[in-house]
Order: sequence, then structure tokens, then C-alpha cells
Amino acid sequence: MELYTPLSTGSGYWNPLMWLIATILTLIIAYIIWVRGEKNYKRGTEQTKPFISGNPEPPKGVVHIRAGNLYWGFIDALDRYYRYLIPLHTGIMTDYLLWIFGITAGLLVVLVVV
Amino acid sequence: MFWNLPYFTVVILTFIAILIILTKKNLVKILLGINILESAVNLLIISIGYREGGVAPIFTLAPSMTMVLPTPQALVLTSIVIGVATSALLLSFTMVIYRKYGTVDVEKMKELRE
Amino acid sequence: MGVKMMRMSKIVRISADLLYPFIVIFGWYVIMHGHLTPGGGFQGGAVVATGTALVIVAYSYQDIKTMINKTVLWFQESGGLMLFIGAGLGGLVIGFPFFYNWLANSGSLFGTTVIYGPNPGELNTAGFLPLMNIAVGTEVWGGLTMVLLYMLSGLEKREEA
Amino acid sequence: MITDFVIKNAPILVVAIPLIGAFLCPLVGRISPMWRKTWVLGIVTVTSLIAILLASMVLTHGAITYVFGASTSDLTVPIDSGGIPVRIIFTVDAMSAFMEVITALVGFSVILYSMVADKERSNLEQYYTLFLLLICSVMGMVTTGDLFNFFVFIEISSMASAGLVAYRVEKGRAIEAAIKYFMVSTIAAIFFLFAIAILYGQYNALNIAMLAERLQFTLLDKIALILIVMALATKCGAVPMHFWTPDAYTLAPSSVTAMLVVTSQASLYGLFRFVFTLYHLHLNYVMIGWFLIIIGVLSMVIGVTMAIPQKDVKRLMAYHAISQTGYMLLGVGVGLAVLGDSTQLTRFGIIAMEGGIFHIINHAMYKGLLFLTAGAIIFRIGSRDMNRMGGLGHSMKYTMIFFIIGALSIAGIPPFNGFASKLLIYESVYLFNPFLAIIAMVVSILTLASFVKVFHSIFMGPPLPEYSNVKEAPLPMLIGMGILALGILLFGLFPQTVIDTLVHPATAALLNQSSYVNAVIGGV
Amino acid sequence: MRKAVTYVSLAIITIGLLMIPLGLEFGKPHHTDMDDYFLRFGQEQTATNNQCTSVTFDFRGFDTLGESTVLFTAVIGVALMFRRFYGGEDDADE
Repeated sequence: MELYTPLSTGSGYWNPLMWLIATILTLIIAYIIWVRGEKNYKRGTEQTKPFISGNPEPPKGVVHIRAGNLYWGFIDALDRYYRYLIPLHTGIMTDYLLWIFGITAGLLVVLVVV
Repeated sequence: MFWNLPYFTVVILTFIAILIILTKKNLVKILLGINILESAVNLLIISIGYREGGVAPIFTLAPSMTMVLPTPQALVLTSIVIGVATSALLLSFTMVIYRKYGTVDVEKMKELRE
Repeated sequence: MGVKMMRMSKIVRISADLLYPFIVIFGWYVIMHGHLTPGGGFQGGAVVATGTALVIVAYSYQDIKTMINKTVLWFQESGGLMLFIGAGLGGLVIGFPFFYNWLANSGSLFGTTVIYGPNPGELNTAGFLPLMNIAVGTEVWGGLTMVLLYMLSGLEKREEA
Repeated sequence: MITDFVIKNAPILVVAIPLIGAFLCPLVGRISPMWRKTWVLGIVTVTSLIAILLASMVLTHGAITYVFGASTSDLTVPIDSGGIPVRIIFTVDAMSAFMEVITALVGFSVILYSMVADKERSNLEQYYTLFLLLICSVMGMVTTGDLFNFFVFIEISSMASAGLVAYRVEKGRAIEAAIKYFMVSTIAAIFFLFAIAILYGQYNALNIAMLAERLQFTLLDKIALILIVMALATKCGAVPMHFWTPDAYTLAPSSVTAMLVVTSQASLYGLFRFVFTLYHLHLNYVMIGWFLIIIGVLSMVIGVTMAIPQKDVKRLMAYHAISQTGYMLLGVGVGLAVLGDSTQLTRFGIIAMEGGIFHIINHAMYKGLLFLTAGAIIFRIGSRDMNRMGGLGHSMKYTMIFFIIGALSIAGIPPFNGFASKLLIYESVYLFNPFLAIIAMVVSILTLASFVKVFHSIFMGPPLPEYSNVKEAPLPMLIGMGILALGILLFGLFPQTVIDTLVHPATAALLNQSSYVNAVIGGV
Repeated sequence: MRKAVTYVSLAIITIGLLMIPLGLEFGKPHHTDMDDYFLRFGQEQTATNNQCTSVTFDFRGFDTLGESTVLFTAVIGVALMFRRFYGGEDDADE
């Protein structure tokens, strides 16, 4: 047998090592392109300052976007879906038990009648 | 159908137990419903093991040699002790819940939602 | 300070003291004859635990805490279970599988052979089953007593607070 | 001498050693913390070593049976009994060996992590007693070949998990999570006991192999099958019986949560075992297969969509656990739905089952790793609320690296192990039904999205002033996480080796019912 | 809505369980071979008169060990619940 066998899915194969080599090559090429960039770049001068269209730079800690503000657009877009989904999770234990018994009853009907 | 009376008793007990579990709001009543459900299962197992005219499977001065099946009695013994342990743990949970929340109403213990 | 009030009247306490040894003896009778008559470790252990419960009901929580040492109960619990699993492992030591009844029909302790059919019954039989009955009885006794004590402690604190 | 003793009795030692450790733990723990640590760590190490040894034995020599209390440990059928097994029999085949490898791996690293993470807590000897009982119950569930014994182990696992979830009683919310979890799992266990009673009453046998041989498909068998499936689907937290999962996973200590994942995998194993080995072709497998597929897809979609708006890091990861369970149910359900015709089974059914079963071990590893990293963060900054986190990447670099590994793996990014199993599931399920495969891909994209959110809000950004003195997690926690991360990398880089050594024998053992039956009752 | 689901599922589960009396017959078990083995050979093998005990502790002894373990687990759980009130203290993280 050979040294390394790629993962054979039903209709193809997947070779992580080859993928890794390709990724590393890409990174090396990107690094080469990057180091051949601007030569007259100096740290600590005007070039390194962020340019926010002339406005002063806000202090640290304010610029960090907290978790609650992420994906509000996504949740807004799916608002009608979430409006039905989240109320399902009532913290009431009896409802949880009712789900179990209800699904059992449905499965009884489906499997015994059919 | 009259000779199957123990099995009908099992069905009735299960009906009562599930009714209690699903409709009552008091946590202690729900625990009682779970105990009734456990006794229903125990009654089912123990009545499966009955053989007509059988005596207890103990040879000490046994009146007759047609004996009921011993395995269901062992299973029921095990499941009874398991039910006792379950009730003990659930009751202690209930006591701590009552001390922390001041109520045993399942609809009022919904601090964990969504 | 309604804690001292929870102790019941003198008559109840004296009768509990009187009943306690009989309950314990009956429970151990049930445990020891588990392989001959109806009963066994769990039933006997539960009977003994009811004796303890009687004492707990009769006396107040403070008295009980001075009467019963919790470490002893922990040792009962673990010791009973270790006797149980040790009786099972004994067969393993002498080359048989786990839970092999290595004392039955051996002629030694609990080793008298029994022939098929009804018989008056003899206590010195059944291999390691009496050992396991004793182990389970000890464990159930300690366990149920400890459950009662812990729940009582929870109640007591609530009344003081 | 000792080695062949261990080899001879390995199937019970994996259960008996944690039991002894648990029985003696309350006493040993009283002596001193040092004794307690060495005792627990030694017990778990020995158990994991024996479990891996047993798994290697099974994978080389085939299924092993161990009879309790017979005169010899392989005398499954007494001579004078007319060919029926009368005692409790442990049957360890490749699938059980697979689950034992998972339990040994995760259990050892979790205990190593928990040695430091939980050292500030109180009553630790009882805490570790429950932990050992949990490991013992998982080992027993995946090892036993007896229905009622499986029920007993389910009860032990429910009780130990409930006690561990309720461990932090100070705010009462842990108790609420525990009582919800315990109530649900008690109902599930009672369902299972009903099924046992029905099967025993019809066939007067409790051994799985004996029942599988005697089973003819009456109406009561259908009802018993429904009860078993519902009980174990509830225990493994599939939608719509998943409501206990976020509460329990969130409020438990993090090391416990990583172990609860393995427990739910064990009940998933029980589901597959009973559906495939007990009712092999007897049940109308298409119906149950489609039921598994439907609840799998529901779990995937609802789990991930509920995970996105969460603010609590552990709750978010718990919803992802639900969503990943859906992948396993989907893969194995597809395999079950085409169990009947061999052409489709060989075309994509076996691949789908391999994907689902391979996903079990991957999920146990990366979800365990993620929960451990979350525990490390909570251990350092003492909060679960992601709105209050930020900029921790500057101070907790190794934790961040482990988190990145876990997150990329759960999102199915190459070259980590999540991608390998998900690729198998995608391609085989596409052949079965393209729509399901598309749903699976969308779900893993959403998973990546929500973990990007977690990563940004916890680690990215400038160092916040309130967390200026936060240090890196201590070394044993890093070692515990590192074991799982190393496993993830290895499984991701050499997937086919894992498939050949572990997963394919497990799938074959599930599919081949007669070999299981013959291993116990010798084809009588 | 919730009431309707409750009663409908309750009725369906009850009807499903009514299949048990139709399938099993009280007093006449279908197969009894395993228990006949216990009744015939158990007394000599385990030298025990009480066959319930011999099944509980010998033939199915491991179940009984697990059952004692369940009781032990419950005791540990109760002790953890009330640890603040019986020595021991709480730990307040987050």
C-alpha cells in the first residue's frame, strides 16, 4: 500500500495534504508580492495614521463592536421566522414534556396506521 | 377480555399519570404523576410474569411446583429502587427550587428561555 | 427559634427509643434470610432506614446531628458498595468471570449444597448471595438515612432564615 | 500475568474500575486534595488505557462477548438451557469499540482540564464521584448487550448528569436547568422501560441478540420501537425534543459540558444500535429512516438559526451541538432509509452512514474542545456574556489558537476533521436527495458565520481596560485542550486512515446483524 | 391550542397502549424458556431457595450493582444540593 491514501468519497476523493501544500504555496507567493511592495514606507510617520476622512481617530475600546450588534441585519431580515421560532422556547417544563408526548403520538399514528 | 384486567389497569394508570404530568402546574403534583407512571410500568412488568396457578418462586416449603416467572420480579425490584432514587433527587431539586424561587409553579420557573 | 419546638413529646421519644432496636433486628432478619424467604437486601435495608426515620421524626434536628455521625454514614455507603463489588470481583481473583458465585456449593462459608425441589431451607447456603444482601442492606440503610438527613438540614435552615 | 488478566477481563474492567473509583472517591477525597487528584486522575487514566486496549483487541479479532457469572467468560449459552442466553452479556463489537475510543479520549482530556478549572469549587470529592459515575455509565451504555442493563446505565447517566448540572446551586438557575433535564430524561427512561416490558412479555428475553433473532414484527413491536426511538432521540437532544440541551449545557461547569456531549453521543449510539441490530429489516425501515432524516434536518436548521442571535457563549455552542447532532442523524438516517435495496446501499448508503458515524467522533472532539476553550475564558474573566468580552486575543493567545481550530473544524473548513465527515455526508446525501445536501451546506455556512461572530466578539478588537490583567489559561487546561486539538488535526489530515481503522468496521458491524447475533448465541 | 394537543396526544397514546391487552394474555406468557431455566437449574447452581434473590443477585447481579449505584448517585446528588446547609459552602463563579 502507498504511504498516504486520500479520503475516497463515493464520487471522488479529497486529499488534505495536497490542499495544505497548495495553501502554503499561495501564502508564499502572496508574501513575495507583499515584500515587493512600497519601499519608502516608514513607521511612525503620517503614513501609518488611519485616515477617517479628516475626522479625529476615536479612542480604543470604543471602536470594538460588541456581540449584540453583530448580524442585526440577518436577524432583522428573518424577523418573521424568529418571531415564530423564539416563542417556542418557553421556559415551561410542561411544554417540553408535551412536545415529547405529542411527537410520540404523531409517530404512533404514522407508523401504526401506515 | 376480563382476564386481562391488570393490563387495562396499566393503561388507566398511564392515562391518569400523563394527564397529571401534562395539565398540572404544581411541581410536586408532576412528581406524583411521574411516580404513578413508574408504578404503571412496574405493574405491567410484574403482571407479565404471572402464570396461572403459580406460586411465588421460593422453594422453601413450596406448596406447589408451578411457579410464576422470577425475572420480572427482579426487574421490578430494580426499577422500584431506581424510582425511589429518582424521586429523592427530584424532591431535593424541588426543595432547592422552592427556596430559590419561592414557588413550585412550573410556569413561574422560566429564567432560562430562548 | 422554632427549632427546639420541633422535638416531639417525651412519650413519643421514649416509644421511639423502645421500638428502634426491634425495627433494626427485624430489618436484619429480613436481610439475612433474603435467600430463603421473601425479602432481601433492599427490603431489609429500607426497614432499618424506617427505624432511623422514626428516631428522626421523634427527635429534633439538633439532637439528630449529635446522635448520628455523617462520616459513619459515608463509610456505610462506600463500604457496602465495596463489599458488593468485592464479592463480585472475588470470582475474578480466582480465575472465574465477574459475578461468578464462587462460594456456592463450596462447602465453606454459605457453601452447603441444595438439591432441586422444596425443602425447609438452611441458612448456611447460597454462596455469596448473603454477602451481597448484607452489603446492599448496609448501603441502603446508610443511603436512605443520609437522604433524610440532608433534606431535613435543608428544611431546618429554611426555618431559621 | 497481569496483562493477560486484563486482556481476559477488559470488557468489564472498563466499567468496574470507574465504579470502584467512584465508590471510594468520597472517602479518599477526604484525606487531602492531593490524594483526590491522584486517585481520580489515575482511575481515569487506567480506564482510558484499558478502553483503548479493548478497542484494539476488538478491531483486530472481531466482536468480544463477556458473560457475567458463568463458569467461563465466553460461555454465552449454557449447555442445558436449550440455546438461550440466560445471563447478562457484554457484547463489544466494532461500533462499541469506536464509542469507547471517543469516551477514553474525551474523558481523559476533560479530567485533566478539570483538575485545574474546578479546583476552587467546594465538595470536590462528590463532584468527582459523579464525574467518574458519568464516565462509567457511558462506558456501560456502549458496552452492554442487554436491554435492561442499558436502561440501568441510562438512569445512572441521567442522575450523574443532573447532579453535575445542578452543581452550582448558588443562583438556582442551575437547579432549574437540572430539574428540566432530569424530568425529561426520566420520562424518556420510563418510555424505554415500557418498551423493555413489551418486548420481554412477548419474547421472554432481554438479550439484544436473542430478541433480534426471535423478533417477528407484530404491532406491539412497532409500539416498542416507537418508544425506544423517542426515548433515545430525547436523550440525545434532537429537535423538537431539544429544549433541555441549551439549559443543561449552559449552566453546567464547562468540563462537565464537554462530557455531557459524549453522553448524548452514547444515547445516539443506543438509537443506532437498537434500530439497526434489534430491528434490522423487521421494522419498516423507510419510515424510521425518514423520521431520523426529518428530525436531523430540523435539528440542523433550528439549531443553527437559534444559535445566531445568542448572547451567551456556552448557550450558542449548545445550540451548535444540537445542529451538529442533526448531521449524524441525517447521515445514518439516509443509510437506514435505503437499507432495503443493496444497489443504493452500496452506491451511497454506506458512505452516508460512514459520514454520520465519523461525524460522531469529530463532533465529540471539536465540540469538547470548544466548550473547554469557553470554560477557560470564563475561568479567566468570570463571565459568559459575549457583550462584555473583547480583545482577549492579546492576552490568551493559545486559547485563541485552540478556539480557531475548533471553530474552523465545526464549520467544516478544510483541512480539519469536520470537513472530511461533512464532505462524505454532502456527496452521499446529494445522491439520495439533492435538497437535503443543499440544506446541509447552507447550515454549515451559517455555522461558520456565527462562529465568526463569536471569534470577533471575544478575541478581536483592542485590549479592553477591564480585562487588562487577564492571563493565559494555566498549563493543564492547555494540555487538555491540546490533546483534543491534536486529535482534530490528525483526523483532519489522515481521514481515510481513520475511516479504514475505526469507522468502516463500525458501519459494517451496524449493518451486519447476523454477525452480532452469531457472536452471542452462536447461530443457534 | 395547547389543551387540544394535550388531549389528542393523550388519547392517541392511550389507544396505542390498549394494544398491550390485545397482544399479551394475562396468565399465559408466550415463551417461558429463560425463566423455566431459572426455576429448574437456579436452585442447584446458586444453592438458593428464593429464585427471586438468585435471579436478582446472581443471574442478573450486575443490574443490582447498577441499581445500588443509582441509589449511591442519588445520595451524592442530594448531598451536593444541600451542601451549604450541612457543612461545606457555595462557590460563586460568574
